[in-house]
Amino acid sequence: MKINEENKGTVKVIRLSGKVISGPDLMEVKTAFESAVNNDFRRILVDLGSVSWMDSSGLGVLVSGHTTVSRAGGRMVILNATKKIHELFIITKLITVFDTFNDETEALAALEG
Amino acid sequence: MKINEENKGTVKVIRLSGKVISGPDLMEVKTAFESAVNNDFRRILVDLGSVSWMDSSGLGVLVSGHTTVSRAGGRMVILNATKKIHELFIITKLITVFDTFNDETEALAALEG
Amino acid sequence: MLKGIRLTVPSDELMLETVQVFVESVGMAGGVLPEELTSLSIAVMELVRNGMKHGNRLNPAKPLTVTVDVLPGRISFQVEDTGSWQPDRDLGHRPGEGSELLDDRGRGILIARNLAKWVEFDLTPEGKTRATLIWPLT
Amino acid sequence: MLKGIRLTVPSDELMLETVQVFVESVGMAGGVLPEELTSLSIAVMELVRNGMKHGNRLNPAKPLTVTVDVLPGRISFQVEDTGSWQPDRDLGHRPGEGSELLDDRGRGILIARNLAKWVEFDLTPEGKTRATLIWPLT
Ligand SMILES: Nc1ncnc2c1ncn2[C@@H]1O[C@H](COP(=O)(O)OP(=O)(O)O)[C@@H](O)[C@H]1O
Ligand SMILES: Nc1ncnc2c1ncn2[C@@H]1O[C@H](COP(=O)(O)OP(=O)(O)O)[C@@H](O)[C@H]1O
Repeated sequence: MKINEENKGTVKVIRLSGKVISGPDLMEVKTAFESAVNNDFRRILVDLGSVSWMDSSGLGVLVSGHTTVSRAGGRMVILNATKKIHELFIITKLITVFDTFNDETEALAALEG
Repeated sequence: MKINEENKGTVKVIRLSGKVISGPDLMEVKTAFESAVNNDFRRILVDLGSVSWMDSSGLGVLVSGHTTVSRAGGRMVILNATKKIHELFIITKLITVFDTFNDETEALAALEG
Repeated sequence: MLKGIRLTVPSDELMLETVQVFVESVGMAGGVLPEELTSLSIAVMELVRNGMKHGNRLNPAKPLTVTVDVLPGRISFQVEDTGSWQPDRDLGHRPGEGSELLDDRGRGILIARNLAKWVEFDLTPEGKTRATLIWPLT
Repeated sequence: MLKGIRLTVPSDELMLETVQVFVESVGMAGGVLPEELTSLSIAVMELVRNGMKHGNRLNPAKPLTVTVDVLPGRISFQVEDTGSWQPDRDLGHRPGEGSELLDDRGRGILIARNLAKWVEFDLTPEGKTRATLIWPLT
């Protein structure tokens, strides 16, 4: 897994790539959410476009990120979930929790709104 | 494994790529030598530049190709053996049997000569 | 038909990659479609991680075994750990519902069941936890 | 230290790919340098193919087992088939010399020995052929 962070104005963009699966790497993702919130970001865009693989632990980290951001009064949206990951969101009913977009401009607009 | 054949004048070029290892694929290589000789080619250039892997069975097929060509009064040379494959030639002393080149023009010249 | 394929590894997270490439490679040998190999291994690996983590408490002295049989029309994967857990029929834990929707755990079996369609648990004759996953070959 | 890693497969050429990815992946987990993984698996696979072919005559009912232990400074691979072959100390067959130079077989153990430096054969307590290959970790 690789994690890449970028600031777009008031939005923290977290781009994940590769395998977001059980293992020490996942701690980094958890930390990315926490430090974004600690650094006063309240708008988080998570780009999953290059994620080839996600399992229940990867999903768990997204859920805990969502919780971290919501508790701080912020909002998290998801960009470019592949077909397979979208399927996981449906299976686990997380689709009712996550806002997902396939277009970065739309996703950013939703966060600004 | 992939096998690719090309005629350069009186020279039959056989280019192998990928894993030249034990398995049904190797039959194809054996056949390539035999049909080259049956089609009256006496000059064979074997390009191993894209071979990522070779084991004793792959070596065995090269040896049997060499034998097939020699028996027909022809000559076989080897082009672009990678470092690892060159090492296998040394270990098995086949280096004393095979003519190896790293430059296609030189290899062709050797065959013409 | 390929029968009697069996991998045993210590319950150490270092071995997960080995188990994963094993599952994908056996799936390939057994005729699983290339585009389905990742789903297959997500599903099986959820059970493997559960066995290592919950069943064997990541104790490297405790073996985790995956047995595979390629049968007509299907591949069967059996994951055995050294615990003696047997879930209630409905597993008790429903992360897709109510307050558990936002738990950050508890989706493994759900994912395995939905990807593989058929996942059941029982105990081996020796009383150890065994998860069986059947993958249809199309 | 990773001990008690063990893969059993039927002696079917369809399984060779699975054994190969297993060997490379265990090598990786055990700390073999990435650039050495291919040499490692060439070496081990020569022994595996011998066990399947010569020891088990490619009979899928006969198991081929690879046992791996990651030890301090080295990894040990043991390849067991169901035959009871034991080579003469010098193997009898010297493809690098004389008329055997142009045989199209008989280079497997030579390659394994030269890549791994340490390859020996013995019989298991049950009298089955066992090849042991030691790969140093640097
Ligand atoms: N092999 C096992 N041995 C013991 N308990 C298990 C085993 N597999 C699953 N469980 C139990 O079932 C629960 C749900 O498993 P799962 O859906 O995979 O989610 P998670 O592992 O993320 O908690 C686990 O938390 C654990 O309590
Ligand atoms: N596991 C084994 N069981 C029985 N005979 C074996 C075994 N491994 C090797 N041999 C014998 O040793 C010979 C040399 O093996 P090897 O160097 O690998 O070359 P090859 O397998 O190409 O003949 C084989 O031809 C076979 O007769």
